[in-house]
Amino acid sequence: MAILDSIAVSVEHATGNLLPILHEVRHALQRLQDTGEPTVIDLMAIPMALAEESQLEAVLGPGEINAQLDSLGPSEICETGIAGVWLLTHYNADRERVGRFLEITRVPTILESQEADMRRGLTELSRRIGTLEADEFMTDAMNPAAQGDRRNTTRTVE
Amino acid sequence: MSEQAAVLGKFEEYIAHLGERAPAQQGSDDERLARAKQAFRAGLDGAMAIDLECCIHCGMCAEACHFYESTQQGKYAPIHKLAPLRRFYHRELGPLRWLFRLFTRDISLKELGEWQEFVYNSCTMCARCDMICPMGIQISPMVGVMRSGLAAAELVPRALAAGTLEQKQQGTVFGTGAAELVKTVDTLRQQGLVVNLDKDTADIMLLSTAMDVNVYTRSLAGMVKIMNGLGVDWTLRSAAFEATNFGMLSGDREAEEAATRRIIDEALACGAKTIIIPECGHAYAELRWEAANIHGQPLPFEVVAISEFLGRELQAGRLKLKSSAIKQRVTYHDPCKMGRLGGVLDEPRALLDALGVELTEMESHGATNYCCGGGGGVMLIEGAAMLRQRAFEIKMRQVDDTGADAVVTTCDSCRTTFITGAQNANWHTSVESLVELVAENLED
Amino acid sequence: MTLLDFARGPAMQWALIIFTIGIFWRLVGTVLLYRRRDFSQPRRKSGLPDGARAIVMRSVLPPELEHNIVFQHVTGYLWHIGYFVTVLFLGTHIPFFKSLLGFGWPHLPNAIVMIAAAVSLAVLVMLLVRRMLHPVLQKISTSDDYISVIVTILPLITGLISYANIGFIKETNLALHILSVELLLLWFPFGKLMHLFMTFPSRYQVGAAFGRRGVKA
Amino acid sequence: MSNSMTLAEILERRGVSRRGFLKFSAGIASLMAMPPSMIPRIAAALENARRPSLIYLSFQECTGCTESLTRSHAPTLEGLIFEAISLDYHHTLQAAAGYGAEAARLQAMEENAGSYLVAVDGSVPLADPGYSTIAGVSNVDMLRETAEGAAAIIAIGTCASFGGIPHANPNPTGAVPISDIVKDKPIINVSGCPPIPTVITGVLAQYLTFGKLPELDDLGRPKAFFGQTIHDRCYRRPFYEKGQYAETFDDEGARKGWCLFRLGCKGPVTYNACATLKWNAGTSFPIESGHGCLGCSEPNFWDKGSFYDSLSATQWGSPANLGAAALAGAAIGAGSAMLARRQQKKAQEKQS
Repeated sequence: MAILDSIAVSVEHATGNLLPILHEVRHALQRLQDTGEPTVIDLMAIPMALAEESQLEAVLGPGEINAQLDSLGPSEICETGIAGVWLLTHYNADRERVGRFLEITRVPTILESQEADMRRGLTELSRRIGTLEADEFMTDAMNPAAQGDRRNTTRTVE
Repeated sequence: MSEQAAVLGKFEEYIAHLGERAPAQQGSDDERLARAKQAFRAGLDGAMAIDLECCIHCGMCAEACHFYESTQQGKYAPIHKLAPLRRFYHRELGPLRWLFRLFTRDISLKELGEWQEFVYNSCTMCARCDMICPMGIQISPMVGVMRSGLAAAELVPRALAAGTLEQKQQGTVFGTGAAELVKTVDTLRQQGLVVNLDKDTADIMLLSTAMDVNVYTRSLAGMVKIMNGLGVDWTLRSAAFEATNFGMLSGDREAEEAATRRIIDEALACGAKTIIIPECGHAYAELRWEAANIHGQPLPFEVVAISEFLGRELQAGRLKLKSSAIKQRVTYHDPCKMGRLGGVLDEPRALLDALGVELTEMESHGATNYCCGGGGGVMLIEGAAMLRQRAFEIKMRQVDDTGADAVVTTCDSCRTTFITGAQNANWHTSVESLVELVAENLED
Repeated sequence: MTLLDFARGPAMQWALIIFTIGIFWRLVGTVLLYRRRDFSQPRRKSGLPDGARAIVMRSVLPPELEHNIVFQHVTGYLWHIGYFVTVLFLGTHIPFFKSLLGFGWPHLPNAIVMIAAAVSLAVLVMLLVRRMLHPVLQKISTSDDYISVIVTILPLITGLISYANIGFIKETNLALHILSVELLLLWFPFGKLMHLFMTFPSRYQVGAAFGRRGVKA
Repeated sequence: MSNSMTLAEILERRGVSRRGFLKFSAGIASLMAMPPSMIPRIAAALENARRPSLIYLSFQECTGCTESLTRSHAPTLEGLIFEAISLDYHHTLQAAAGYGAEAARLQAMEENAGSYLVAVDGSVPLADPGYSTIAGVSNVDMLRETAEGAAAIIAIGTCASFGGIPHANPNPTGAVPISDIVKDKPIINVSGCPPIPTVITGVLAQYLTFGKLPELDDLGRPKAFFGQTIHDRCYRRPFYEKGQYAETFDDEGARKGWCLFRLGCKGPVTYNACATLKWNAGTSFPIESGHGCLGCSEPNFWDKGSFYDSLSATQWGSPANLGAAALAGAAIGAGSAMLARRQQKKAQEKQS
């Protein structure tokens, strides 16, 4: 397949959609500061050449926060070099890109812990505490002498 | 100049009554229309067909026509003159005739009647429009076909119809037959000129016209004097001296061919090797370019206009002229049928140059010359008087622009139109005949 | 069979067939008509040099004739050149000629072609209005003149609309454009558009005829 | 999984967090080219959507659409969408075969009478029902029988939507699209050969999310995906506007990624979402990889001349007809000229 590779395809900045998007981001950022209203831009819906996508990331630049979400495949949620401008990229289990958004907000909604998850978290935590307490009861009963060095006991959870 | 004007006055009066002798109408309307169509069908040919096929009605031909330019009336646009012929062609001869017949209306006698004004009164067939048409359409020959159609339908202006009838029946023009010729020849002989009349054989057969015999006798005398001076073997033949061809002017093919055949037969009879045409435009167009076709084969003799002949004699060195004899500033008017349609452009100018004349050309001269307005028989149609005068105004402007005192030309019709035009407009530039000038300035 | 398929398929096929039949019918039917032989003594042996010269030089008139028709000449050539530049050098037209003739040629950038098209359209519309108002043109114009100019303008208008993507959706615009070209092809042999072919023999004839008599026409 | 459970319950059962559900809704919104602001609404709608049953019938097809369906990179399709919809019958994917499989289909039809979806892949031969049968039942009968209680029918691929390749000239099997047979049920045509995977799941997701049929264009295709042409959303469009075209597949223009109009691209007249959703998980689409669009989502795309003849090349027939036309024209012309000459000769004799 060497022949195909030899055809160097250079894709110029063709679509010209880069600048409009950056202007839209700036307006959104202004709105965020004025009214606090967040904005989400779906980058998948806007045709851009390969080179333009990388240039967009270069213009916004890397930021301080790079969060990784592992659910139904990995997702990267990172704040760009411009505070308040977040780049979210979702992948599915086969590491195929599923969604790519620019979110102009204080913190992307997906980062916040969700009600349902927290409720479930609550029940899960109380269950775990429960099991932990049950372990301590069993050891006290079986081996009263070991009560003293509780600190370094490693327990395997059945 | 005044003596000429007096004689011309008498002649004009003659022309005024010419119309009364026009033939009465014979055919029924249907016959006349059928004959017109027959004339169209016979007159049209492949070259005209291509011309009619590619007219895009851009109207530029009008911008070259002196009748439109002077009147600014759309109806005088040259291509408009061919409207009936074009419809006839598309209905009867064109390749898509079966289709065009559905969408193009037929021609009618009434319409041909209306077209008389366009193909006679307002058209001298001067072919200036042929020089401008972006499609290269030759409108003037097709106006000739239109005239042949109208003639076949007995729709010729009265004066031309009368002239044609007279020439067809008596073979004479303006009542000038052999007897009148002999009378003029005798007067010339009394002035000491040797006039060869009816020699059995001669190298050159000289032609004249009724106008020369009656009015411009000095032009005839000039030709005789020059011929004798050149010592050529020439003769006039009383049986066929008339160069004017009313059949060609009116479009009556039969009359045209009869008059031309008479001249050809006479030339063959006297074994002439050359026919010289006097100062007459349409005669040159007829005899130089059409006679052979009427004869049906190339003519055994050469046909030359007098100005052409003298130019050649001058260039051959046989004709010697006194130069600087004429002081006036002069401009030359090319008769359309000699210059644009005949190609006789250089010889007259060579003659004027030899006469040492200071010639300034008009803006439109030579092949793009403006017509004087009287050619093609229009001079004889009194209905066209206004049109002629308006067209003549353009010619006057052109001459005045050159600042010349005199206009030299070599055609009776032009000359007459200039004289009458000048009288009507009180214009003082004089008009001279080239032949008379040459005759008066021969080197002894 | 959408409108576009119809326009690109059978309509184009029949338009070209009728166009071809019509053109050869009319050309051959005219050229083979009876031609009169001229026995008179010509001043020039062959008509070729004068005829060929007239084909080109009739477009360049002597000043005394030209100064009356400068307007017609300028507008005439302006829109003709604009029209042919648009038809022959627009990038998307070349494949049409390539499929018809088997070969193509380089094209001009769209910006230039669009200017040519716009100028050509403006001049054509102006000349159509002039044809209705000018005293001479009113007198001599026939229905053929009006049909021919409308049939010539329509492809230009639909083409510009299709390029500018206004009006209908793209397929309908393109279909209307192709249909208007087919209308032009259908009308071509029956109207004055035949002057595309007839002008050259006609100019040749006037050049040869006048040349035969020793005059440059 | 019985049909009573809602999607949310299923997700919980699978241990997918709410955040994961938000990501899934974002993916669906992007998939259906919905405005991102719709994500919360989609999430809410998805949560309590009932699980529709889907019967997938494959008739005269090449299994390309099924391949495409399973390649869909929509969020964990295998895991989730199918969980969301109970794929009760797919004779390529299901383990059961023969009467067992048919029994499952009939059972699903009874249980969800009136509310199950029928997805059909492939055209139906009418010339002779025997051309394509499943378990002895001809396609046309099976389609009519299954369509009886269906809530809606999704025709997947150009074959089911418009007849596709089997329908192409000369159409030996008398193949017809589904819409020619089923007249009384709403039909969603998801055309394309094959359709973009995400478009199939997008339509399913839209039905799942909003519980009703998507807005359709005049050919019955969901406007969300077939509302615009490839040309409208093509990233090479600026080259088309400037008139910069690739003349061959490896010339300077092609290397520079110029417009492929002159190499036969049918983008301007083809409605599909390839230019935005792209193929192979957003990697590329035909034009981006250097080949013109074939117009595979349009009816009769196979019969519209060569894929490499540009739109302006037109199908004007062959030089032979034009040659014949020229000869015919010339012959008639010559004939008319001869007739005219004879008339003229007669007129000239009478004249002189």
